[in-house]
Amino acid sequence: MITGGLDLGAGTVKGVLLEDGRRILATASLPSRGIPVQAARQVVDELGETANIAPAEVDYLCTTGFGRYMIPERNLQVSDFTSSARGAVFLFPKTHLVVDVGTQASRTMSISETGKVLKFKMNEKCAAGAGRFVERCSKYLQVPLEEMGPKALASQHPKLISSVCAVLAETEIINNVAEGVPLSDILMGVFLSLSQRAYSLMRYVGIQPEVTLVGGLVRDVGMVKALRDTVGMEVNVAPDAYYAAALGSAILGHSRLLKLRETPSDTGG
Amino acid sequence: MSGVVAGVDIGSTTAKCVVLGDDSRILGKSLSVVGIDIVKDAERALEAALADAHLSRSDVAFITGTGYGRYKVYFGQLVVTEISCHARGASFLFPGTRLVVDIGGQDTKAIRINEKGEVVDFAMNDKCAAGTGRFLDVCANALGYDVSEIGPLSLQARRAVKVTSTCTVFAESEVTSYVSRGKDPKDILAGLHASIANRTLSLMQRVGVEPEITFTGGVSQNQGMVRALHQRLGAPVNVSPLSQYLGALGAALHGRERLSGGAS
Amino acid sequence: MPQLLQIRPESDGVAAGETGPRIEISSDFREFLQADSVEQLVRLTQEVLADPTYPTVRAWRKTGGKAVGCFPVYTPQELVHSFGMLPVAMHGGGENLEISRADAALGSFLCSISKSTLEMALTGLLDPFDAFVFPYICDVSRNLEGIFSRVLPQRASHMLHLPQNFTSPATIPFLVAEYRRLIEKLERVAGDRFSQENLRASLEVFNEQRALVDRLASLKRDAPWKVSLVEYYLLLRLGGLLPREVHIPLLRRALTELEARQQRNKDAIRVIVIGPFCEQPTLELLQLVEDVGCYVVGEELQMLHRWCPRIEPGADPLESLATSYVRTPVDIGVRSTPTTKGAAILSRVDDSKAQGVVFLTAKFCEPALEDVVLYRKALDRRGLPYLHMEFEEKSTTYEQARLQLETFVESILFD
Amino acid sequence: MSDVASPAAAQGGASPTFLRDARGLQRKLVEEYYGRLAPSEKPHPPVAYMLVGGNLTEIVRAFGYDVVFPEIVALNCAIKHQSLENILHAESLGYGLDVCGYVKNDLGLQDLGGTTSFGQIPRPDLLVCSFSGCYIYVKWWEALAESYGAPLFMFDVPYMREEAPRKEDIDYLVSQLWEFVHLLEKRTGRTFDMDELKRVLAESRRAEDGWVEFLRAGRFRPSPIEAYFESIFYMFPINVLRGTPEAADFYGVVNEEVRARVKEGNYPLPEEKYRVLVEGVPPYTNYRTFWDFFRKWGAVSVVATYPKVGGLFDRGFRHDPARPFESIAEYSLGAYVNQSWPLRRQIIADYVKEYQVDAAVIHGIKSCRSFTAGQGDLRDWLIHERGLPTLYIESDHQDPRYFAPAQIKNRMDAFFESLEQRRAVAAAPGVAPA
Ligand SMILES: Nc1ncnc2c1ncn2[C@@H]1O[C@H](COP(=O)(O)OP(=O)(O)O)[C@@H](O)[C@H]1O
Ligand SMILES: Nc1ncnc2c1ncn2[C@@H]1O[C@H](COP(=O)(O)OP(=O)(O)O)[C@@H](O)[C@H]1O
Ligand code: SF4
Ligand code: SF4
Ligand code: SF4
Repeated sequence: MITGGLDLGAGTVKGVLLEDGRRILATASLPSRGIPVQAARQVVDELGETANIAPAEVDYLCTTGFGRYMIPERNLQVSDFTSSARGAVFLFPKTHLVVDVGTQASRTMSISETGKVLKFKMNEKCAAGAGRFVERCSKYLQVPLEEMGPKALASQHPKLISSVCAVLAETEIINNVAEGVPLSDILMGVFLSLSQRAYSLMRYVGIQPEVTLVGGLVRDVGMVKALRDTVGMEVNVAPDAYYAAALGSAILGHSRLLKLRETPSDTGG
Repeated sequence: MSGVVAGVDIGSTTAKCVVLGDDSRILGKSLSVVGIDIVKDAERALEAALADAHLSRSDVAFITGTGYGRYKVYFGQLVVTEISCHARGASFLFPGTRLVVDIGGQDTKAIRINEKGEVVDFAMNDKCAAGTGRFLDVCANALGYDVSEIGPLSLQARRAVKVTSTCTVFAESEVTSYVSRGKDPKDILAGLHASIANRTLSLMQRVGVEPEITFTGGVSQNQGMVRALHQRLGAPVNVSPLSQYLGALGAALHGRERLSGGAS
Repeated sequence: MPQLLQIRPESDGVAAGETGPRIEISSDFREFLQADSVEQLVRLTQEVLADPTYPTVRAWRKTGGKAVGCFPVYTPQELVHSFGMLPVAMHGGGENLEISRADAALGSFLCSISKSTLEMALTGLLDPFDAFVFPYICDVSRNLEGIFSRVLPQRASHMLHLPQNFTSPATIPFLVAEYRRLIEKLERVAGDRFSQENLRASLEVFNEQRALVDRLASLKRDAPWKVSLVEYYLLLRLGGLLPREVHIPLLRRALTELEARQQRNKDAIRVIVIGPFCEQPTLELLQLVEDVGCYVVGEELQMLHRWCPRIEPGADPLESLATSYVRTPVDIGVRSTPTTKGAAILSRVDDSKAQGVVFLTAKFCEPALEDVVLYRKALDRRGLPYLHMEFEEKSTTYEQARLQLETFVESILFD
Repeated sequence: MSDVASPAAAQGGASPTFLRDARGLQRKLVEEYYGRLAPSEKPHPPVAYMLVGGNLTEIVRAFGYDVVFPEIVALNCAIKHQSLENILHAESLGYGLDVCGYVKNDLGLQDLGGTTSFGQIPRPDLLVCSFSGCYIYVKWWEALAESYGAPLFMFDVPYMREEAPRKEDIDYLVSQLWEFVHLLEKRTGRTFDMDELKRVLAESRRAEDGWVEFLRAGRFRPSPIEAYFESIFYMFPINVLRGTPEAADFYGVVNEEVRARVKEGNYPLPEEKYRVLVEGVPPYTNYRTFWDFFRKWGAVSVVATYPKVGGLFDRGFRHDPARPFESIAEYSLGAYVNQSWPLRRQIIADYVKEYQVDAAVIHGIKSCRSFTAGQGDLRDWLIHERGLPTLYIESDHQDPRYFAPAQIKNRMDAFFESLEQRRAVAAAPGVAPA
């Protein structure tokens, strides 16, 4: 049985092909550039090529992310929280708390052993709390995105950002630069501010090990370190955690498909 | 002693400089983007304006700094807030001005002035950067346009989309969600402009709306905004190609007064 | 199920500042009385709500009647009614009203209902009213009255102090005296003297309305598939816009029709919605809650008509009215109930057999926000799922709301 | 406008001078107070939590209680830059961004164990909620009642909408006071001693006289005191220690020094350029910075509304041993925010006249609706109906995240710049501006 999971995020579209709910056959991602449907088609093609599987061979397609309703061919759509939680448990079965930091939103949820979401919370308005902020800082400070994290690790005295608004936070950062604060301290300050915001969401749902970080920021060593320091405990990370939501939706698709095959009368979601 | 004065306006987004001759004629001006080294940016703004005026530093008798980065204009002799400067600049260009609306990169101001160009009352956007130039920049970016294009495009809208959130941070997702629902970018732009106009009006009402109204700051270069304000007010607003320089111009004028020992 | 609003994941907008057409209603309200189905009644209500010029109040004035705006929650509308004036529920400006002046007068970090109410005052939309009553339910409502007294000096406005000491024997006599302060003003507005007899009659009218409202709420609780939340809400909302004598027969007829409705019971989870006791969510949001797979079997909407079950007129109707407030069992955020919050939420969950709680609090509504924390504690102890979201009178995007509501439903449904 | 050349002038010169002995004495009183509350081996008097507005300090004191004011604990935390941690903790408990910073600071602090850098805050044995002027008081005390299980006495104080209270208000309050006394008798096992209450009231009255004398010093030209910035320090005894001889004596010392200041010509600023009225709760987290923004322009706060949150003593009210319960009832009605907007406007108008005010600065608090909702309208009224230049700025009393120094400074600079300009023009009518 082959199920596909597509995560149509605000910044990137990610896809996963899964065999029998267990084995990852392929992953792919592309920036969505405001037109996630197009990117999604390309992601699907790429997945097929990598795994050498024709579209017709995919038994069930489950979508997630803010564009989850945009794909007419989908069999089911689930919310980002539900899918990331499943993905996280697949990667780290002892996960109890998932932190998902993506382009525009930070989310956190506490989950049961099976990956069922118990409590969840996302960043409210007025927060420089997610990936886009890191991207903008990268532009401003003229440090490529990939280098932000590694550079931040050298920080001795991170300079925290106090402003709650991303726009005003940028001004604050520029001020810090003008005042001669070392770049690494500014960068680490950015990640620490992000993790502190995530931390307050985490405290809202209740902190319990193991904690797993998923979403785009998992690729950033600076964010990972900052989160570990802020929470004061180990945080699971893995390369595939970048695809957690897509992965989770493929898993959910798989279990849905199993159920459907048991009770063929049900036409499904 | 030469009577050449200069005003340097270091905003959150751009640095402007105006060099003014004895007869209050503009001899030179410059506009540049503010980067992370504000002190240098200020220097450069002055140099560029001087080059434009074919003058050198020693020709300038008095320099006034204004704008958000005014304390970084180390080479100046005076600092004045951009509120006083926009007021002065606006009433210099349009002597009948009673209300100045300045929409810049990061804030919006409404300034009520008297017939002498003095500030009587003013209000600024509080708590956040919502509905400012930055907001338009982000929206333009999200739609794949340059800021200079969005105003004219918005004028071609047929049915403006209703936009309530003018939060800069969430503008992008709001705009993309409209695009993904198949809305015409022109209609989205018209909606964005209308919602900023509404926010601006609320600020203007804080100090009292009284003609003539002069629109200053970088966003006054945006025809869509000019029209949206006009429509919301039901009255025309003064704009000039110099609008973005009014802060710097005002600063120079304040400097001129100080130089001549006038009331400042 | 009749589809009232055609909502896609996101609703379509109109240009800022644009409001719906002005609606004219006849002075005998025949448009309502002639509506031949619940759907039609509800659609008409929706149209009336889209017109911020208070069409029903204008209709009432056509025959020379006076109208008094009543801010939620505990305003004694019966007193207004006893003078033969129309008590009208002031529930803010809705989605189409642009706020441009009220922000400046009130401040930025305040709930929308306070801003839109003031905006309406400043822009002449409250002209059809002769007076306003604001209860001390929170500091915002209280201060709003102080601004009204300045910006609308030609109209009477009154701030009613609502006692928070519910155990002192002195409270009821004080509240009676407090009502008399209001009566002094109402007498001036009405040009008439207060009459116990009239108040007694008014209490009975309101009792009848309350009984019907209660029947509707029971229907929503016991057979939520028979009436959608939006229909339910609009039927209640209408009760604050029409003369009670008109609303009562309408509601009675609607109930008969709804109770007889044949409708399939969907596989949805039963939730109660806590928090919108003052400012009201948009229709889209209400519909969204049920669209994602919930049945709302208990809520705090339109509390102005529902804060007590019944008031026996008794020998002294004024005292009965005061007693009803002091002894009312309703436990919402704008009433002091120390140490019983947890028990209250759990008993509401039990009474309605709810599977979860959705806290839907108005943005910046501090009383509601503070209660959520205490409620949460009790729900956590019981292991009951809940979701907290904030809303505003005016919103155009529901993506975040949809995401959270869907997750909530999925978290209960999926295993 | 300010000259770049003299940065010292831009900063307003040296740091503010405080009343020398009084400031020291105040520190000592605060220290002793928190020291006394700290847990110790000795049996401790019971503790009553109380709110500043309309508080019943005298009565509980007559029963031997120690009094804790969480509002004041919170403001002390904020001044010492300890509020943010507590606020963040409260937010993680579920308190929203828009909940009053005092409430969040206090509930966060309590949940973290109640330890501050100035002492350990004891748990309450009794919660007295004087519902006077702020609805959030009710919510706050509900939360405390829930977490401590301590009994709560709800003292319901009618909102003031008319100049004078009506008889029914006083009757209601007095009967609640008697109920309170009975509750205290039951809890302490002591019988109520009217003479003791009268003694306490007499001390209160003495402190009130002294406090008012201090406040009214702002009427001098130039003013020997900063009625807003300095009052913050001298409010502690009048609110927390009222009814003790220490409080009363304290104001004796304060006023002695004020008189000395006048004699020596030792004013808060070398030159008093603007006499300012300040309305609203201070931004405690940054209040020195805020003060400097005034000093830079030669602006002296000669009168302020905030020091009146604990009572409008300067408008003539006094606790009165001859009418113990009635005067306590009247006191509880007199919290500044328990006055309706028309009354608040009147008070401000009177101040403007009495204190010869040149301009008003309103500081709005994002998380305090009681004080803030309607301050924009007040601004409008002052400017348009009273012709008083007025500045409105906004931040928070507890949450440093909402204090944006550059923005606030920009506004203050522009405001005083415009005053300066207008004044210069008025003084030199011959000079025509460009
Ligand atoms: N190589 C990388 N290094 C650092 N950060 C990255 C990298 N790749 C992506 N990111 C961060 O991840 C974010 C995108 O996260 P993602 O989970 O894909 O978002 P969404 O699903 O919301 O579109 C970007 O905004 C960026 O900040
Ligand atoms: N040609 C143009 N068309 C439309 N908008 C413009 C144009 N030029 C500048 N702007 C707008 O003006 C803003 C900058 O305004 P400005 O007054 O220079 O800001 P500040 O003084 O705060 O730096 C930019 O954010 C941009 O949105
Ligand atoms: S612009 Fe900044 S402060 Fe304003 S709403 Fe958006 S994030 Fe918040
Ligand atoms: S919505 Fe909340 S804060 Fe606003 S007036 Fe109503 S009760 Fe008060
Ligand atoms: S008056 Fe304001 S600051 Fe004081 S407790 Fe009430 S809401 Fe908080």
